[in-house]
Amino acid sequence: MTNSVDEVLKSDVLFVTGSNTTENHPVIGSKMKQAVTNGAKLIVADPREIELAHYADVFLQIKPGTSLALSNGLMHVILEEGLQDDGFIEERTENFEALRELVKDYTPEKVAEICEVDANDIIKAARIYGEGERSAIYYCMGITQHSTGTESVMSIANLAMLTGNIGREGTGVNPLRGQNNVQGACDMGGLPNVYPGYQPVVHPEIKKKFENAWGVELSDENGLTLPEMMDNALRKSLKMIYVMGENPMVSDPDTAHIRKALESLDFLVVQDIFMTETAELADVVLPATAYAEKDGTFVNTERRVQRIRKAIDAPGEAKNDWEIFMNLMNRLGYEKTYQSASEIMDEIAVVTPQYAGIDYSRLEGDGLQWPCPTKTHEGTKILHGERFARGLGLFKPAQYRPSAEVADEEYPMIMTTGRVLYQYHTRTMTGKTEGLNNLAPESYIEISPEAAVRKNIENGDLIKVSSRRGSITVKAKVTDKISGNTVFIPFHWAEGAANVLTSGSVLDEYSKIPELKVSAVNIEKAM
Amino acid sequence: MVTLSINGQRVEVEQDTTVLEAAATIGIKIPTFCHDPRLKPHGSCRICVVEVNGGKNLPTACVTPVYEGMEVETEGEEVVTARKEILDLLLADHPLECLTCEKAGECTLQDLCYQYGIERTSYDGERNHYEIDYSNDFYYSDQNKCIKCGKCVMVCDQLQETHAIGFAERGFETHIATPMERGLSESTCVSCGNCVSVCPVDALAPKKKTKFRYWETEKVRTTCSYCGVGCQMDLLVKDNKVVEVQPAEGVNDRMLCVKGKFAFDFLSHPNRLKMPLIRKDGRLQEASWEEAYDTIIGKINSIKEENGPGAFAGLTSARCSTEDNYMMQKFMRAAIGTNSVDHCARL
Amino acid sequence: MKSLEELRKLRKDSLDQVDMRRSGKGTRIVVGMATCGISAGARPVMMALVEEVKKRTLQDVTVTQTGCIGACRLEPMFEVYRAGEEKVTYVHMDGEKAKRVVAEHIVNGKVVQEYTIGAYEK
Amino acid sequence: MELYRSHILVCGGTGCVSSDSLKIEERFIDLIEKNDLKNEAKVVKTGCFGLCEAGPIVIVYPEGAFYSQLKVEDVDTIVSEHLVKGRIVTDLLYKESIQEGEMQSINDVGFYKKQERVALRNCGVINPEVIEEYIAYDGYEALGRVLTDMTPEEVIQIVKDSGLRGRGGGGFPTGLKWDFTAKAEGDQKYVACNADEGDPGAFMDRSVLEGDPHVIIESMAIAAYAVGANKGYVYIRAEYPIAVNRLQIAIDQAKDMGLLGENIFDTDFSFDMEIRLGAGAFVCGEETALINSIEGKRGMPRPRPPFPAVKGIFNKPTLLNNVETYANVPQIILRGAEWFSSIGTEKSKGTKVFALGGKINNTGLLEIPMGTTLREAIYDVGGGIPNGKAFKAVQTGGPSGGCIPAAHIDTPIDYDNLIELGSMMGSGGMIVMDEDNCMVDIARFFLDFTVEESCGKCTPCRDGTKRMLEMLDKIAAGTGTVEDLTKLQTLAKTIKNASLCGLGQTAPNPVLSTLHYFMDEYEAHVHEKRCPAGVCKALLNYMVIDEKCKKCGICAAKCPVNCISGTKGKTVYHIDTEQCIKCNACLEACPFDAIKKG
Repeated sequence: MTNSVDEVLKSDVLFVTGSNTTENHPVIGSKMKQAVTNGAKLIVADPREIELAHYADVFLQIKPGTSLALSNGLMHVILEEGLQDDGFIEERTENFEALRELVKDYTPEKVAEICEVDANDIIKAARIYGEGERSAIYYCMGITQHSTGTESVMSIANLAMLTGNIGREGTGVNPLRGQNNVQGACDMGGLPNVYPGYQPVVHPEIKKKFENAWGVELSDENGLTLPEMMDNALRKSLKMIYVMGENPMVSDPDTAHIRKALESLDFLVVQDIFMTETAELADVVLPATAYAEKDGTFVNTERRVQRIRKAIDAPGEAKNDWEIFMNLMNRLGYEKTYQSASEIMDEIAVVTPQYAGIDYSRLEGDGLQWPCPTKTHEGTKILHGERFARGLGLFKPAQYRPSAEVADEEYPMIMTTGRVLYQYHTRTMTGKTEGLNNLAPESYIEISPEAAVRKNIENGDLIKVSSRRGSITVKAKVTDKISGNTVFIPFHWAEGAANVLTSGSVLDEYSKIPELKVSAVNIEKAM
Repeated sequence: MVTLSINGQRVEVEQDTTVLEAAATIGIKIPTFCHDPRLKPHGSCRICVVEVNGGKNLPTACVTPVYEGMEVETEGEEVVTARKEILDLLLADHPLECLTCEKAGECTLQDLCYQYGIERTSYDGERNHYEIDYSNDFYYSDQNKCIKCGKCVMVCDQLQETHAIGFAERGFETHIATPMERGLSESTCVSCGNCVSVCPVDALAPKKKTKFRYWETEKVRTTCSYCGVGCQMDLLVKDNKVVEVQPAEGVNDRMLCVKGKFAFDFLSHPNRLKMPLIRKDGRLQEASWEEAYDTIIGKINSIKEENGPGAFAGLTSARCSTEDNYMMQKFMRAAIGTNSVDHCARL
Repeated sequence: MKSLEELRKLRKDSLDQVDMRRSGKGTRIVVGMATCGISAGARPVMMALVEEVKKRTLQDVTVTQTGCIGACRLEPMFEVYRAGEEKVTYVHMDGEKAKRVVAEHIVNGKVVQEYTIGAYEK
Repeated sequence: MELYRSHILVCGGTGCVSSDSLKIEERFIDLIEKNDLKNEAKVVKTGCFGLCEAGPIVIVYPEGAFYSQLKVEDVDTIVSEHLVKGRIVTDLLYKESIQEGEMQSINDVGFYKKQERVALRNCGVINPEVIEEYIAYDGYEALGRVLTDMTPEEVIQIVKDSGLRGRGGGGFPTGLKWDFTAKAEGDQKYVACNADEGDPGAFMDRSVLEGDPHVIIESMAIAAYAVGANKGYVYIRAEYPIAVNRLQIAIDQAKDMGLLGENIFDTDFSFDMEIRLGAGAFVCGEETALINSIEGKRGMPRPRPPFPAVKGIFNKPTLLNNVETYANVPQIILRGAEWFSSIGTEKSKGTKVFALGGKINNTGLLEIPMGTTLREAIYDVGGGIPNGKAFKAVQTGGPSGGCIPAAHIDTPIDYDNLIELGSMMGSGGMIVMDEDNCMVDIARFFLDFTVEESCGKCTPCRDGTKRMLEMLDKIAAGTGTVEDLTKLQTLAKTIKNASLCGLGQTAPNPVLSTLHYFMDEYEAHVHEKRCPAGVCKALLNYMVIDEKCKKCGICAAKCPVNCISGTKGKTVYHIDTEQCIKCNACLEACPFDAIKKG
């Protein structure tokens, strides 16, 4: 997030797109509802009529995969009506003319056709966002898990810059991070192209810096992304994967493909707290500690580094993940030892500019929001306040392209995936709580009433859902939350797993994110 | 700034400060039931009444703003009489089951009765009798114990914005209920438990899976391990087991969701991995750490020799700590020599 | 409503309709409206009086009816009561005569002697 | 425009409507038609005349003949006699309007003579459904003058100078309230009218709305201009269907005529209003609870401050006055602050409407100058106590008020005197009690009302009044103790001191005032297990007075539980008090007054 969570209540316009906030980030979702009650305006864009839609001034029930067109359309109206912030564009940005040129074509009528919404609603939404004194955008995987995911984000950033809604309190471009420490994992270089602090591995000076810090020689090549790993495993060029706390067998697209890939490996190590679907394929499984059993930090969606603390002892001989890696490194001849997580944070601070001012003594209380470059720095609530990281904000106009898979005769429905309030990710944790399983016991498919009538489907019927990757059988939930030919399946359950159907081969060109939100499927009553 | 005196102590505070807040700045505690700074002023329980400039009526500290020259007495005779009377009245319709009550030790009513020496009620009148609503999976609603402070309703309305519960009936029959008294499981309740977290008595309380007394527990502040909001919370620990979770001050403003509040069972689940496992004869079998390390190191060395570092990849985790992630990528990069580190940030 | 003038005009028009309900302290004209009176033509006299009083927007004048005054042969007749004055009884009235009484007696304070019961009895 | 020689005013107030005044109206119209009087006589349905005791009421002008307690068939007589023949039907006249054999005009009847009608001036005089009639009686003249000729500050100054105080309860100076609202910051402001009359027996607000709805519209528009509001709400209980209906008609007429809406009197001032219906909870008469209810929330009071003048409806500055308060304003504007302040006492100006009830001859509504003594109100206007019984106390202010004993009957009625006596003005309920009323029972009656109507929000009122009632029940049942008497007083004090809203703070008044003035009665209940007035059933014993008993056996025959024994003509009868259910049947049956209770 460019801004902070408490600013939800300081915005006068919220534009929530591709995020079912009240179910996936419930505490932020509640703040959004509070903001509306206090008088803020709300625009919601989502293929499903989610709870927030009922609070919205404008609800745009867009066809999955069309949000890029929508933001371009919003910018078209804003420019048409002169609602842009000329001063901000002039002083803080570049490449505006290219954007103006590109969005010219995105008339409300055209966008309405692409997104399958009312053109007047697009105009209304554009006016609300454009006229807001402090308009903030909140988005989530509904924007990113597309073949045009990165461009969709760019387009949203363009919208914010066009209206000067960035760098000030109550504004911003705010992705809601789905997992407790996805921010920290990224910050720590859990990515094939960067070291901790997003420092490129191909940059010679950076490599030098890390070689000095770590006392070893390092590779100057970008590593493999997760989908590439799977492909290489199948091609036998990748021999060993070490998995820490992940369950790609359920969470990743095209389960059959993942299984084949993992089975092709020479050696698979899985380190986790439970025997997951992935661990079952492993050669070695290592027992790790859960969050309540260790000291450490999680970094939340607003870049706040916060402490976790050891409350109980780990079961059996389970060990902290970092300790396991330290032991393995030591055995591989890398001698450095650490006594505590706090010592590791001290090392992180040395090599990571954004974390330079962070140590555990400063994290008591509310934690710190990075960038925190010095020991006296208070942390950063709002990014891009005075200037953008690169100096001027660059408008990157992005053209809408349809999703890779579109409905056809064989697979006439568009499936999108997501989460529910009562389960979490692959249910490794939530699946162990009886009450949650009572409330959300099994997978299901949401089908619009019109599609249900056409297919003669009733609530509770068992439905066979097929895609080009495979098929699953799940219960039907006929609901007007969803319309037309769109269907929705939550991805939590291994039984009736949505990711059996999704495609792992359609990736976003830049981030390599799979197009999980749009798959062409067919539905029929299971016999 | 406004200067006033509280119990003879001078205090200077900002305009629009309440008496309660002003008193807190000089360490004077005024008891409350219905007050919560996150909520709109409610002023229903009246336990925080104070005496102002010797006036006849007793205003409540929680909603009364300070003014220049104000003189407040927080424990004067009139005030104490009123507080005792209020406690007496509350007890007159509250079962005295403190010995077995789950809330004992963390019950505001119990604490204040202790403070003001109210052993039992002096009234022998009618009492309300309600069926306990056990229909929710995580908590129950026992209206027999409710003191009608209304915090649960306000939290549900003003903060959580779920509007699942409200006041039903009026006068002496007033109680908290779901629409049409259809029960919690039939309401719009999303089991966030934020009402439970603010209840001062045992009227809304978690269904305990382990028997414990609050004074037996230790509270450990931590960050929720579910979504990316990073809610702050306290783990209540008894005998090396997390027995309850309570929301804490932080980005979440003392709110949690159903998962953060109630889904901690996995920690002590019998299926937790406790020993390293090594696949032998096609089956994963328990082994010692030394064996496991040796197996892994042996495999790393042989693959590296044959295929070089490019044959390795690691998946770090959005679930693990920052430090764990740092160590894993360092392990992959520094000890194995590959940048093939990724994780499911995109999922 | 665009102006006070407009309102006042409306009030003036409306007042005529309801003025009767004010408590009359001034002049009272009481018309005999028993069977004898009515059969002798008291009703047109009554209406003439009412109309004339309104037309002249006379304040504090009420026209009321009463039963038999007791001199049926003199009907239609009415009596005029004014504070500080003797009662004046007019007899054998008709609409025109009534109007004259209003003009001369009620407005100008001059009793129309020729119509009074005194003149008749002479 | 048609002229009529006769106007027949038929009371269309709730009281008279419920005793068939609408059928009476119909019959008049019918018969006038038949007798060919259509062009001479006009039937006008008005608001309440106030003397509800005498209803259904018809007044025939120009004579001002005051017909009371009419039945439909009486209409035939009135038409044939009065309208056709000009003979007033003396038999049907209100009896007090006949003095020394002469009929008095309604204005000279005792009930009306001591009254001074300001708030009620048009009630019973105009047809509330005809805006022209309101205008004929100077309606909207005040609004016109205010809008075209006065600044908001000047308007507020007049209201301040008049000394008008809120007629709904606490008696807060109205001008000051207007001033606060005018000075409060806010882009949007509201004016609201509290027509949620909840005191048992009070119906002055209903009467104004039914009889003169335009005065509320005019007054609220004036207030809106003064405080800077453009929107008004009238909060009426749904149990007042006639009032709601008439007010809606009036609003529609005012809109049609441009007296509501945009640019009224061609000025910049625009004002619109709407009716909000309440479900009739007593607590919604409390201003913050009323505001919650208008917003669609549960009718529970909010803490004050912030006051509605700062944060009211939808948290915007809101002026809230009650119906009677508003009803005074146009007259103050037209006749001046000096005129208004010349009526009344030093600190209580103008008139006050009271709903007189209980043990009194003239039950009904009366509007009297402040400073009129209780005695004048009860005897001169109210016609005294029926059946020659002795006056014991008068309860003012409804459930929030207290009982004033006979010793204080010469107290001039004003806000401060009533409070001094442990009661209050309230909305103007005035219930007269005679020697047959038990003061413990009276206290119970009012407290029972409060317990039923407590919103349940704050502890002292919700639980405290309940416990007080339980103690009163004990005392009335003869099981009360001395401790209960002490406890009643200490608990009452906490409820007064610590309750959230005015209703809770005043709820103990009926108990406290009776404890204060009639402690002997309470003590009789507690110590002697005796109810001096013979009301509390549990404490009653029925006895046969041997000397008077004629051994007729009628009492034994009437007794439903056969607890009276004796032999007809031979022995004196005897009541078994253990078995007796105190139904009073024997006492009523005895032709010789030989049974007493006590």
